[in-house]
Amino acid sequence: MIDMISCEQIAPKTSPWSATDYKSKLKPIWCPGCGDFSVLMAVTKAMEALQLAPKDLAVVSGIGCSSRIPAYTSCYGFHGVHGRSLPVAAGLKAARPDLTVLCTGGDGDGFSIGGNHFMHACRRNLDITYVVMDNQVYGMTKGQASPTTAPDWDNPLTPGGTGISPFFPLVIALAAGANFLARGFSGDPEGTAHIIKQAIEYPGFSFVHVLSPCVTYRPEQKEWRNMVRPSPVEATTDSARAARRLMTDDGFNIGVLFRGDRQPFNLHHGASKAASSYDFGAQFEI
Amino acid sequence: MIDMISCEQIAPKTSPWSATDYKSKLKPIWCPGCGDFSVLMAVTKAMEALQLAPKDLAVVSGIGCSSRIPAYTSCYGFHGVHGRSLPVAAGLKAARPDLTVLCTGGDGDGFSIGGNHFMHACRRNLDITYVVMDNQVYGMTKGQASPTTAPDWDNPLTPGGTGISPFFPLVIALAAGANFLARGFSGDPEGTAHIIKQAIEYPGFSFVHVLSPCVTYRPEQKEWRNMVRPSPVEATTDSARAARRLMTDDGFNIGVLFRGDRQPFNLHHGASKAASSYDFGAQFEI
Amino acid sequence: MTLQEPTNSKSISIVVAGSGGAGAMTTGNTLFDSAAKLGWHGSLTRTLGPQIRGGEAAALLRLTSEPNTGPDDYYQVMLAIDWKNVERFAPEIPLRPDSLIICDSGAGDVPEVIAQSGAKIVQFPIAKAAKKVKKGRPNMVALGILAHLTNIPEVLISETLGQKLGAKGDQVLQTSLATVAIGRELAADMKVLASIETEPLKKGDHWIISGNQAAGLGALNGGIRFVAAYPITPATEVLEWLAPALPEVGGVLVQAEDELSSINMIIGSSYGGVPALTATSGPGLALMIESLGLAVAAEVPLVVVNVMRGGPSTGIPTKSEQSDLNIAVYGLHGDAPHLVLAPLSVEDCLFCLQWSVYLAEAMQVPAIVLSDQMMGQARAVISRPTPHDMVAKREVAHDPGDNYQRYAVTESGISPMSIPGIDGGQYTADGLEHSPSGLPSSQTEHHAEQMDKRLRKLTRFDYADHWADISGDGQLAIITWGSTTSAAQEAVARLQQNGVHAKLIALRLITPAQPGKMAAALIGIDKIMVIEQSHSAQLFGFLKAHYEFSASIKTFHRPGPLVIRPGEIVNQIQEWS
Amino acid sequence: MTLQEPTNSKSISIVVAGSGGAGAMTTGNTLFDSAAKLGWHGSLTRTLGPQIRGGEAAALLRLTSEPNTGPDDYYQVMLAIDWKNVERFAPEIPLRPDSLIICDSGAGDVPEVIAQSGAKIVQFPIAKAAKKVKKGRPNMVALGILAHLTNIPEVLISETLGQKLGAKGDQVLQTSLATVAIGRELAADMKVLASIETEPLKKGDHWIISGNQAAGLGALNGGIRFVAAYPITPATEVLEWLAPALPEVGGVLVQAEDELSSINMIIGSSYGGVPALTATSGPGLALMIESLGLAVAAEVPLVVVNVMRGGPSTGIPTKSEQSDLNIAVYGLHGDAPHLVLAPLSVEDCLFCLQWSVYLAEAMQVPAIVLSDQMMGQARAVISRPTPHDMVAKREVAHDPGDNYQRYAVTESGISPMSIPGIDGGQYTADGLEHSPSGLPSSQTEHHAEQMDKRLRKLTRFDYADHWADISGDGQLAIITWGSTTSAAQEAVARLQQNGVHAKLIALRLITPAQPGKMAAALIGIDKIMVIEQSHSAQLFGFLKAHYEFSASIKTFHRPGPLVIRPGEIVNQIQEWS
Ligand SMILES: Cc1ncc(C[n+]2csc(CCOP(=O)(O)OP(=O)(O)O)c2C)c(N)n1
Ligand SMILES: Cc1ncc(C[n+]2csc(CCOP(=O)(O)OP(=O)(O)O)c2C)c(N)n1
Ligand code: SF4
Ligand code: SF4
Ligand SMILES: [Mg+2]
Ligand SMILES: [Mg+2]
Repeated sequence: MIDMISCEQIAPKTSPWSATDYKSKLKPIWCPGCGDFSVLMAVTKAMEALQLAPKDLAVVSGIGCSSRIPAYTSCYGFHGVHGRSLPVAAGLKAARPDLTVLCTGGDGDGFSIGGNHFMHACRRNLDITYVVMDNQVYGMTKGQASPTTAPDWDNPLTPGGTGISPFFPLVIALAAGANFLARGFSGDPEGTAHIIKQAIEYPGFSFVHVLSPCVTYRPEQKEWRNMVRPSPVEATTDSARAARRLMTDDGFNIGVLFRGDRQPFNLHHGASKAASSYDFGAQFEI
Repeated sequence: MIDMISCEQIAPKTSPWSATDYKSKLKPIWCPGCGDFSVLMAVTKAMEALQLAPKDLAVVSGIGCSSRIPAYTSCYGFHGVHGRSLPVAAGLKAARPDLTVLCTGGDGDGFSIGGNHFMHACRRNLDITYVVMDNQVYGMTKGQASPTTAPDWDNPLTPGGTGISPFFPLVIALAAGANFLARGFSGDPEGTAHIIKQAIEYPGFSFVHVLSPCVTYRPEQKEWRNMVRPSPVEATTDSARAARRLMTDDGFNIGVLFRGDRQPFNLHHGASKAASSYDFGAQFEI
Repeated sequence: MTLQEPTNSKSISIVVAGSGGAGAMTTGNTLFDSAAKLGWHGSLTRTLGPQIRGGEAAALLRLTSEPNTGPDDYYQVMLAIDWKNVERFAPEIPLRPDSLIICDSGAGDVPEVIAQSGAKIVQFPIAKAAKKVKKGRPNMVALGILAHLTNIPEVLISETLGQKLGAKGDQVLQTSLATVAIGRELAADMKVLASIETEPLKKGDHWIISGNQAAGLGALNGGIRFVAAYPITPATEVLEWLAPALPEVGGVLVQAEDELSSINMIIGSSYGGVPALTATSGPGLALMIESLGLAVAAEVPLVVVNVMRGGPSTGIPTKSEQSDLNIAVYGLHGDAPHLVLAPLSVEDCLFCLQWSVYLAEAMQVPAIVLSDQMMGQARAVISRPTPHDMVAKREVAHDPGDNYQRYAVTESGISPMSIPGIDGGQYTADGLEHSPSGLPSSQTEHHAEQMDKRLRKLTRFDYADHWADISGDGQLAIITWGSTTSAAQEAVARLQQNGVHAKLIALRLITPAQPGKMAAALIGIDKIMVIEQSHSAQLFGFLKAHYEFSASIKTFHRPGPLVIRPGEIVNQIQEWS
Repeated sequence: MTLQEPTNSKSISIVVAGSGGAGAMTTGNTLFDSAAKLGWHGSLTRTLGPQIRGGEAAALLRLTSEPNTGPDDYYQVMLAIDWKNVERFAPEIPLRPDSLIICDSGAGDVPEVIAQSGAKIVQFPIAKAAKKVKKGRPNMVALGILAHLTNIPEVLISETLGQKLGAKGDQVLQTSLATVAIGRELAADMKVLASIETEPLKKGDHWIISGNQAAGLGALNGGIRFVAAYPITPATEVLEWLAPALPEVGGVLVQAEDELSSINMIIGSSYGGVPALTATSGPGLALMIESLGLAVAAEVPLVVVNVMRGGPSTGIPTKSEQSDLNIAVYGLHGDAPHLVLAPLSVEDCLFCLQWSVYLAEAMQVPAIVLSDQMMGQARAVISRPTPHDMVAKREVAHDPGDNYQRYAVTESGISPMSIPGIDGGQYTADGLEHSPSGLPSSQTEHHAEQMDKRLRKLTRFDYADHWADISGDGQLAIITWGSTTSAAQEAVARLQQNGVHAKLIALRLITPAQPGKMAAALIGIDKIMVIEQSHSAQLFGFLKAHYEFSASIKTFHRPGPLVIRPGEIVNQIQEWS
């Protein structure tokens, strides 16, 4: 495997919170070797790097193997229904801007049933980080094609393959207006942690697309570790250039790929009046 | 107003079907001056140009002012629920590939509640034509912001504006894999008819984005007739070039903008065996 | 809170009809607001076609001397500015031989659907008369005629129009008033039909408010500080009222991309400790069903206001029906106990919403509140409401300790809830079945104990006497709900005058059912009539499934859009007696 | 079709348990298939944890000498390859003092939850013995032990394993058989617990099929030619069975992006004249609710198979519960009459689905078919089914004439439907209320007549005697549905042997209710017990709302995942008598 992102020390040794402090004691249901173990590690390492108190962190997800992640952390977690993690995260962030909100899930959850929320979350640009563990399959339901699956992948539900050209999450996210785009690989938890850290720090909606193999239904994805490479160029801030790059990208360039300059969604917070002091009745008086 | 697309004769005078044959007798509920009247005209003119029998045409829509269009044609119509026109159209086309399926609707219907189906319809690439009447507002529910509305447009539901950057339907469609992209303007029904005709003829999923003013809630859109112009360049077949063009486009270039080369969705039709002759029981025998 | 009994009161019901652009609604609203200034009570509803602009429209007013927001049996006056498409809504406007039809002599024959009522017809050259004033409009002539018939002084009309026109300025006002005066002149020879003498009103004693506005205000008073919105008729006004109000109290409204998103946004907010609400109508509620189940399982409080319209499917978006009771009660998959409530009137939208927020928060459960188009879009005169002290107060695990269990099995069924930010209270909220600490579990005992707990917290709660408004007494009981209540109320009062004594039970709390309280209310009752506006008698079926009745029980129901009128109820009951 | 009464029959129930990768399911399936080759009937279900690979798992077999796919009261044999996490599902495996627990002597003490049953414990060095064969696996030793106990000859085990291994070839087969032989040796001194002697079976006389496969085949036989699919546990196998089958008969399956899409895709197909279906479970059904209302209003036939799992919300995806009755019956907003059906057994999935397609198409209405995890994922031995002639036959307006009215108000309530391609039959299908010709209308009369018509077509239809399977006779009746039926059936047979006579009414048609037929079935009945697997007694509530019962009526219900067993029903009834 190639040497991914230079292994810089992402948290000082003396820090009060270590990565394991962000892990819960619950044993994951994942298959041995599943890429999601490393993504969990990357997430906790990113948290260590940021030194955020677990009580101020919320991890929100939908349904799928990958979406099981909240309960494996020691943060506040929300394990919602299939495909609706981003609206939950949006409501939480809008109501509680003081919290750090991480939204997580799989390619089926995020791009198939949840695809509309994905687009609109990019547009809305609340300060949320969205980490998708893409294994190009529905793991939890035992191996059907997801939007990122190659059209010729044979499986019981669409024998011979779906025949549909795959969905490019980063391209869609860019087109929809996401402010920060990156790709990670579960085989490199340190590098992925560093990416997630930057994503959380970046204002507005950040999307981190993580290649995370499903060893059970897509064992061929073990080869990914020989295919990924650090993105040969620096992250761009120009969306047209990013579009061209992402549209010709083979899906294996790892790193931060785009940093936009849109302002995060303005919540109009900070009214001074208490409910009781404001007389809503006046408008109805005859 | 500028001279849009050169007014070529799109249907020979001797043809059996004239545009009015495609119109029903039902009086539209639209406000006087609504752009959708002209889109209806454009649709019927396109049908005239194609000389398709109304019995073999199906017009499918969701809910909204624009989505009322099916019953104003003399074709088979389907007026479904809000945001779900594309799945209805997909099921119809997949089951009945012999029919010409036109899907229609508004910006709220198609890009807000229906956004996921829009993306996935682009990917799936069934041979359907999707015409969206974009007025950058929810007309039917009396004037709220849609995904294409400018962020600072004041309205009762989001006073002062949504603060969210608008959605670029053509960019998303391209990113999602649509095979034919065009923009029309209701003020030019002839030109729009010509575009719709080409869209119907083009194999795979075609998306026609039609600027169609809402004179009641967005009276300022009457200005659009002074802002539109024919696209200065020919339609490209290169998606990266199209992406760059569409990302820098101001939204007023009219014409066919992209023609892709993807094969339409293969339906695996044409099994020879009748149900009775195929013995499904054998696999269960002990 | 008990029902008022409006007997011996004066009342006049008036329809102003006209095709789109004719300004019938302006006439109706101006008359109504002016009448309210004079001391009239009552309400104004509207019937309209699907058109955004144009199309048929009618303002349906009832002025009453005592508080009453229900319909009468028929309209004493119909004023038609024109007759276009009147057949589309004629059945919604019952007229009688003693009614008065006033119309434009130039508008052609009175359509048969109207004329067949046998009402007296008076024709005036309305349109022609309007032309006497430059830019004068026929609807202002109509207003003048009606102001004369209801004895409303010019000064109040002028005041009302002035407030409405506001910045548009004096010129338009003068034109309007001149045209109104012409109407008065036309009608000068007619007998005044209704007049009222009251003490001069104190400013603020009375409000004019719609049910949708009242719902918004009630929610705000209850503590709602986050709203996710997706517009839909006839619920949009709840959201549009809240949009500018929320920021005043530090709240937020976010427009969502669809109802799947809006329901999950409010779940997110509420999970974060901020009481949250959305408003919708049938099709939107249908889309929220899956996530309402999540809120039940994860025990996240929230309120969904569902303003009912004609169903099924897109149905009749602009007209009222009480046919979403089933989906609200039974719509969730699995066994998913939750609250269903329903305001009984425009005014009660205020109390009911505030109470709903309170209950949802106290029990950590979603509440579906079933309002309807009729009360939601009605404008009504109500007395200045007295504030309630019911405000969202969640049982929060402020000090979660070492082994915090989010879903602890408690006697009340309510488990103290930790909120992000509380140290040591971290847990994962889950729609999967779980152990008391919130870990996913498919074990029999966990499932059973959590199911029991989620039901128990609802059934053990003390709803005091708010579960229903009960009034009157007798051996016959009427059970009803929602906007049908006011007609039932008037029917009971009328029956009383005829010497027939009936008890009215108007349900504000639909689920959980209150069999003990109902049994107590039904002591001595031997006949029960269940009244509702639905094709399949949903309330009736619900009552049979969840209550035991020893009395004989009958249903009187029909679908929308026809409202159920007091006289019909009186007839039904007299026929049965 | 009547229920079989399996009395005087032999039966043995066996659990094979083991943690993930231990191969308990392989042992169970091989034993079951081999037993079926010998002439045994019965069924095999499984219980498993949420893990995809690994995690606890158990195969639950019952072998019966007569056709019977229900559970017994307890397991005569439990074979544990190991004890990992067994406490998670112990309550699902009732054992008794006369049960036999066979386990690995090296696997540690028998866990208290198991040992407390008082069952006899026999320990073998299972894992150690397996090592005698190179690559030998403990689960094959277990298979040998069980084959001995059930007297299943080696040749059948070999045949079954050979079929399973197929291409993997001889080497693995030889290893397995050698390991199985070691198991037989270990158990050689034990008494054979069950054996059967039958005529040699004719190839094809019996099938092994799961409820989900049977549902797929029934649908295909009924005429389904389009399927839109979104995977969900435990319904996926219906879709995965149909995927390769449909193209064989010129049909198509399309994978949708979500359930909102899948339901609308099948609406599109059916509107186009091609009978269509989707399969889902609770959360997916919840997402389809809005569009099911559209299918009701626009009168588009379709079938949704809902394979129920534990609710609410995500609940317990891998385990069974009968708690989606309410959403299926009442979930739609507005008054939206439609069909709800439920197969009564694995075998009945075949008939019930075919009938559902037939009914939906005949009445142009959506049908929701409630299967459940228990029968959907059970593998059962059934007799080769005889073909039915019920095939989708829609009333098509082949010759629509001049003034075709899509929603003509007919006596039957069924209006001939035009299909795209038919000249002159053009109309717009609409979820808005409409006139008979399909034009949008908000008029009172149109609404009323279309509502009446949509209800009438369901209530007037002749469902023959398929609405319920009725068997037995007596003064006490059991009403039940779905997979609980087989236990009730066995209970009735056992009661009969005790001299207690009961009638069993197992409902296949849930809506529309059949009050006339029910009343006829209940003549002479003075006690009714309603049995179901739901926390809130949904069937009981439904019956009270839609039927009149003069007999006294009681409910016996509990939530999943515990199945209701025949002995429990017998006890309930004997206590009441
Ligand atoms: C509404 C609904 N539909 C379907 C499902 C079934 N389901 C659970 S997880 C899943 C797909 C998960 O795929 P992905 O998000 O890629 O996660 P992975 O398991 O691959 O990590 C599906 C379809 C569900 N739980 N809810
Ligand atoms: C599920 C659901 N949510 C909301 C609505 C209300 N609704 C009807 S049309 C519409 C928006 C229409 O906007 P658009 O598609 O842009 O059409 P336009 O009226 O502008 O042509 C909305 C929100 C509905 N009918 N169904
Ligand atoms: S099935 Fe695939 S995605 Fe799921 S836990 Fe196993 S390896 Fe991971
Ligand atoms: S409201 Fe706007 S979009 Fe709707 S009919 Fe009127 S002008 Fe057209
Ligand atoms: Mg996946
Ligand atoms: Mg619009």
